[in-house]
Amino acid sequence: MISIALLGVLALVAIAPIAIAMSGSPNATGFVYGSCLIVTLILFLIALEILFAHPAASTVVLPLGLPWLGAHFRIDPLAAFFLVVVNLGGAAASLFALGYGRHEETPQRVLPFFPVYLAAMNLVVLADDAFTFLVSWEFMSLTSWALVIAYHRVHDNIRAGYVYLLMASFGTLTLLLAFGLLAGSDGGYAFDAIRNSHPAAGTAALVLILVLIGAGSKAGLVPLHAWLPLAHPAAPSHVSALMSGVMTKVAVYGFIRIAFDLIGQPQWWWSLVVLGVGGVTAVMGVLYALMQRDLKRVLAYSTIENIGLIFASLGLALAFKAYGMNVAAALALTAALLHVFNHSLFKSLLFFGAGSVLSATGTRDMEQLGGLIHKMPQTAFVFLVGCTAIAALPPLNGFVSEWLTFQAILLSPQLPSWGLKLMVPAVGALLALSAALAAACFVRAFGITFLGRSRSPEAAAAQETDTNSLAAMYALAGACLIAGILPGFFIDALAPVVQQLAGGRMPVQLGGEWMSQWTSIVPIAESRSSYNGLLVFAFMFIAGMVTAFAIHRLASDKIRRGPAWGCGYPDASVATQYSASSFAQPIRRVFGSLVFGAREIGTMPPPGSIAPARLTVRLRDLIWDFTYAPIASAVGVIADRLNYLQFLTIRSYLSLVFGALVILLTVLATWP
Amino acid sequence: MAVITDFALQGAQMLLVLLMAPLLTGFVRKVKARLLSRQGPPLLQPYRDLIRLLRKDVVLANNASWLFRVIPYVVFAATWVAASLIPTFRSGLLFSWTADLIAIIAVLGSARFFLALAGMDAGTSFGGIGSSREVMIASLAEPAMLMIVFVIALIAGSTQLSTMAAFMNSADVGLRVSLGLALIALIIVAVAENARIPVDNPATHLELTMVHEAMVLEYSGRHLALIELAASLKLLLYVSLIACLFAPWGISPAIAAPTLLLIGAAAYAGKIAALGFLLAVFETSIAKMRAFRVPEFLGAALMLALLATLLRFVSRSF
Amino acid sequence: MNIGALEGILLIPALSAALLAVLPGYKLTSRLNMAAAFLTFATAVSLFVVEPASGRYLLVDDLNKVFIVLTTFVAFTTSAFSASYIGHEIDTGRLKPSHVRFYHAMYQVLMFAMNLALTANNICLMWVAIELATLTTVLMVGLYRTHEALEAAWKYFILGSVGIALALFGTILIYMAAQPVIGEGPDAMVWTILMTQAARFDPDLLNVAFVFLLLGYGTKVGLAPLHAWLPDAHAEGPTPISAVLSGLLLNVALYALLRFKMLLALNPASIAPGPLMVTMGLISALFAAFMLYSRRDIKRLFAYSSIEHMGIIVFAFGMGGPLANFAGLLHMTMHSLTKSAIFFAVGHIAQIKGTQRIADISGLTVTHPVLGWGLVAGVVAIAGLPPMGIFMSEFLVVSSTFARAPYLVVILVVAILVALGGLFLKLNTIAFGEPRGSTAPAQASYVPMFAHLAIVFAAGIYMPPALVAGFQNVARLLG
Amino acid sequence: MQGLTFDIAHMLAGSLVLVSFMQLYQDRLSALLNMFALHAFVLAASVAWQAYAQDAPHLYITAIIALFFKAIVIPLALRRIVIKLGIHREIENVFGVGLAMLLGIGLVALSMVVMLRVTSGADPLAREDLAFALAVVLLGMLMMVTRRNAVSQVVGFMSLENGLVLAATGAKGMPLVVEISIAFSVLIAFIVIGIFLFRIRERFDTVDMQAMDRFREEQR
Repeated sequence: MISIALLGVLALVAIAPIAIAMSGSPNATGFVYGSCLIVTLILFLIALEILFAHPAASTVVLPLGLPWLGAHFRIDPLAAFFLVVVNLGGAAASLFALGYGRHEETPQRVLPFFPVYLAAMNLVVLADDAFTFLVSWEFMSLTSWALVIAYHRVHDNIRAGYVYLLMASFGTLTLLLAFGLLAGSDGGYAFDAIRNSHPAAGTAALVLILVLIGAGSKAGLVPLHAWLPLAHPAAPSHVSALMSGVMTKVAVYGFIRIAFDLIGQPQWWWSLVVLGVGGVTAVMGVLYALMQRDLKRVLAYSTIENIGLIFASLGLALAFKAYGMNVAAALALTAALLHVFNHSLFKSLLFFGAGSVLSATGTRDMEQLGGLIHKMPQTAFVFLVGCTAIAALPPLNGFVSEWLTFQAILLSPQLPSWGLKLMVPAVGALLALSAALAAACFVRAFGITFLGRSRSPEAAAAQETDTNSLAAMYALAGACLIAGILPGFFIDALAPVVQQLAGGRMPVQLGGEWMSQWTSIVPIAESRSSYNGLLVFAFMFIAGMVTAFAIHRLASDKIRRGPAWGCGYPDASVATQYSASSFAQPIRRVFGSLVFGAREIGTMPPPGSIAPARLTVRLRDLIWDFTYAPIASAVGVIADRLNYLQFLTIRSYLSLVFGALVILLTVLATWP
Repeated sequence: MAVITDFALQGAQMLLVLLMAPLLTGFVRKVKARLLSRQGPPLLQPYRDLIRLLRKDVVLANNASWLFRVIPYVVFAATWVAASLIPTFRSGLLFSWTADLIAIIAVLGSARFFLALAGMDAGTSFGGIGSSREVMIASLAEPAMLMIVFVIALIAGSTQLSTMAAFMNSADVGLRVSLGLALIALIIVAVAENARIPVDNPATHLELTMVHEAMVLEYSGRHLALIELAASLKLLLYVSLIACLFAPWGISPAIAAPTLLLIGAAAYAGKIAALGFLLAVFETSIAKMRAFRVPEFLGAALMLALLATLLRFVSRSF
Repeated sequence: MNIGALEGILLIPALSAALLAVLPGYKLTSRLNMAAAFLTFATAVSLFVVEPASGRYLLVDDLNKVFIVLTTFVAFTTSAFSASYIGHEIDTGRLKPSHVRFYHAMYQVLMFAMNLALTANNICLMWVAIELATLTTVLMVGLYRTHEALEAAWKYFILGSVGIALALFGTILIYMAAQPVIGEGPDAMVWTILMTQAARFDPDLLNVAFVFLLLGYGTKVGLAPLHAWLPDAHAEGPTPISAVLSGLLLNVALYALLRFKMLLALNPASIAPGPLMVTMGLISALFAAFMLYSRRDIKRLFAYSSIEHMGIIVFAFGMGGPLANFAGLLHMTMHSLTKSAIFFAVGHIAQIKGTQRIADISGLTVTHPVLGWGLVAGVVAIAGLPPMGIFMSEFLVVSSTFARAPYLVVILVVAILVALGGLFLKLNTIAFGEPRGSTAPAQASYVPMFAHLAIVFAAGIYMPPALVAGFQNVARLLG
Repeated sequence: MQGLTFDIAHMLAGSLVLVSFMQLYQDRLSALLNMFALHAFVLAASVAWQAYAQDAPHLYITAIIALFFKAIVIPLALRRIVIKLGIHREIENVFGVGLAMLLGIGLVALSMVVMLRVTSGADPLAREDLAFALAVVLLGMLMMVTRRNAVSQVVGFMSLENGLVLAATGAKGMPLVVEISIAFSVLIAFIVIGIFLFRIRERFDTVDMQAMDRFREEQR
């Protein structure tokens, strides 16, 4: 099994040189994405097979990497699950790119890196020793960096790539320190060795903090998220989908692997940190998303929000695990993993949609879009499905994982520690807030982009996207629906993973007699809480159909077209529509001054003057201003100060040498 | 046989809420008119309106898309399903486990999601106003509602409405500060969710003040009828939710004799009437607030609910 | 004495130097230069096959075998690069044939000096050899006779001479320490004998000696604050010499330091040389990392990055321990290969664009894809990103020392990160963005550059067990 | 070795340090050159004495080199340059002579402390000699960094190197001393030629170091 998986990865790597060789030829795009599609599908099936037939963890050691250690690879249920996520996303992206990739003007800057990027993400999940893990991890960053700067003539993209690469290396170095602590000076880098060496409490805590920083900076936890909204939109859309939908999940994998698997038994207060960070990240992310006017940037920020949700659930799982409440831990962990899966589905879908819009209209600026539902009805439909899913609305899949998270939160009274008892509901409030805001955010995203009237000639002239892209998007939309109405199936599939990490599992969902429990999910007990996506969907569907039928049959079914009523004001210009920023204005008023230091300066012309009234809004990214800007300026200042040393006279250089000599001699003279 | 009766009861519940919703709306209107010492429309006026609307043709804005025509059915179906999942006269109905309270709120959320989209479809400025204000209100009301659910669920140890109702009916509830706070918060949320004064005025078309009406401004004919019906269903839903959670007396248990069912039905009607009357009184006694006071109003609800979740530790039953 | 491989690696350069000094015509001489370099390399490799016995003046052990082979190999590839480079310089008239003759002769002298320094079994001989190497490079740095070149050469010369003097004083002190134990005469300068007796030397004398040696040879290694000559010498000399300086001469000086470190390590009463090296290494790494940001000259940029890496290497050896030493050796090897590859690329870039100003070079991956992406690959490697070899060594350095000295390692990590930022800040404008400057097709020899990069890449993924065994053995020697 | 020889060696070495001080004290180039000649002469004497004391004849060569090359040739050459440049009157001290002397004393003290920690295992002459040599080296460097003028820097470097030779000859039976002294003479020749070169080619209109540092990155 694992050898086949590695062969698949090898095949992906092998595509790159062929792509370089074929660069310039028109069939390169088709070849690369086609073969990527095939290979990722194979890997996806392998991973599924392992997950369901779940054989015991299979390992293999190749004579690569660290010479005396070799490269360890291992597939256990956890790895298998994330392989599923990675390769499903990869396959979808490849399929989408089969159509989308034809719009590239410089394909040779994308094609060689795309398969290697996929391979790197697979390797991170497969790796079973610190070195292989970190090599793949950083290689993943490197290849995605190359993809981010594919459109390198736009200066912003270069800057985005720069920030991204710096943050990624920062994360890798932090993880490196973490492994340095885990492995010790004599270098027991294999994960087995790390598992068996039980670190002291203090060490373990430090490791957890380092990992939270390292993996968090990759996943986009506030305040380490700064690179994400820059880098994800800059890349080609199918790559953005991979980065947002899949790579952040690989980062989550890194956190889970170390925090739940390698460190050993957690301490309860760790969860305070993780919970807090997760909750804040969720709310901040979605608030930022609401303020953006760049469609892909909205999606990137909403990724941050979902990552926050995932980490909050992981924090809960840590808390329960710390107190040995395995079933509760299993519930929280299932919620997290299910959301990992769901988010990878609908976020890829949404980025594909954004990509189609981008290639159809040539802009990502929502203020230039509008009315696309008439021009690209199918894209609009799948995008709507994605929005409904990510807004956590039943009967789609986003709601299921969110619901499970809430169920886990409701178990918090059983926690012995008072800090957690009080903290968890507050985090719950944050998550509820972020969920509601997410709904608002995607009403805005879909409404401004697809509904209303076209705000620019480009939008008016848009065409429906190609079949390959549509196929990819329909596939993902279908997956969203299935995961939404048959969640029990997925929860049971996650059972081995959860068993491995939390030492417990949720009750079996499928089965039970046909009516009462069938297809409904029951976290703890039926009297406590249950949800049946299928029936909710069926009820709404039937009710809607029956009403429609009845009304059309018994009452009128006639349609007349006319100008919009609008209280009798005819809106001549499309500019009178609500714009993206005006739509966000009420929420900006509520949260803006607190989070963004928002300033609204309205200038009213004096009566009689014909000057236009202006409203200018200033938003500051406080996190950037107070975290990153100071660091950057500090580096600049130090560099300038030290740079004087470049321009000294020889005599001053000699005096430096002399000074060093005298100092060292003094040290010797005063040596005990 | 039991299954048959179960089905029958579930169906009865669905029809009951569907039929009672306009009545409640009419009742509230009537009471308000009386309190303002007006004659007011007859009780059954809402039914007449609905039927009239259903007969009329639909006039669609030129720019309206297919989505605009689908949404009324989605909204109505979602609200109806949600409403029929609230125990009214009998708890533990056949499908009661289909969705717990959190899911019911989420189903309402999806109804609102689509309604807000509908507001933006025609591409008029009013639709935009309505939708943006609606989502702003929702972004505070939904978390508040969820926190209320948390309070009660943390106390009752369940989010299943039947179980919660049973618990609230049992002796070991006692009087708790948290529950009091939760009730106040729930009322605030209910007022906001149903676009009642002081958050919104269902009877106005003054463009600066309207929220819900602005969203549905472009609807006409059967579509409008469905949306109106959905609105009154929602009102009924919240009223019966309050009734079921905070006045669960008389709700007949899962396995019960017909007499108990009758008692339950009677009690339900009583409760609805009482609450409707209170609502009318409340609405007549205060004025509509500015749109940007609403966040503070709802924020208060959110804070109350959060406070309640924290207080529940200190406030053991006494 | 009979001529073995050991003498070969000294004689071949010496003889060819004499020959090249008289032969005219750069085509012939450059070929001959390559041939000689290759011959030396082949001879050096043969050292692994049959290890000749260490004589009284020359010695071979695992430690310097690694250095010798690395040196001769990079010398060979560099000679291949310099063939095409010098050709271009002649065509553009920056160099006259007479210069070239002198250049080739000096090149071989340099090889001779470095090999001698690496194989000398006598601390004084080693000193002489290193100083010879320094003086030759001084002359070559001044080759272009421009203001800047002469200034750089002069700076290098003065600072180098002071370094020479300090190193000599240290050497004398070592002799003074050894003399009472071993007795008068040359014996007290022979490495092999010194090592056996080191435990009985006078510790305080050793300490003072080490301070002087650290500063003397540290000047050659380019440790801050003794580094001042390095950036200018790299920037102003011919690019092949920059490659040799960064790739080899620094290593040779480092080799001398390591020898003396081993000597001190054998004497328990003397101070541990580790802390001194660690301190200077950290200072160099951090300082050089920050210096990258305000560079305007592309060759100076990479010269400073050499200082940074030397800092890392010295830190690794200073920390000691099998893993850290292994990492140090690996890092040194990888840095030599990568940095010389980068200088190969930079040399051609500067020739094409006709300038070394970073501001005048842009969008290289568009106009010259091979060179551009080659440079990108080189910078990726030098910045310590996988899958290149330097990532492995940095991984080992950091992870193996963090548990021992957390704070120091945090400083090191900061330095690495800052350096990465600086390098990519410059790379972004050089390799990407709208193309600027000449788009003339490059007549360049890519083979040496990509050969180096290929090795670095391969080492990052797979290292042959024989090599590993050798390194581990040396690491154990270094203690 | 008996007392007298010891004392003489000691005296010569000490006087070398003294001359270094006198160099520090000078503020005229010509006078400085004279002082340096004296410095080299004293060195020659002490080397010769060592040669006699250790009866190591090859050291006489070193002595002769020191005497002939350093005490006569180099000073004359430098004098010519100085005259040519017309800078024989000036010395640009970085800071006052007094402070320089103070620093010098500090350095001598430092070298004593460092060297006298050395256990008496090494024979006393070596110890004393080393201490003096170190002092001379440090003073030479001090001179290099406290003078702005290339010529005086050369002088400083040469006195530093005299210290080395002193140490080398002090080390009993040290091989290659002669070669080293020759090598250094070559080195110094290089430096002097360098100065000539800069002068003759008129690349630098003065030998003031700062003038040589005009060519900075920023100007490119």
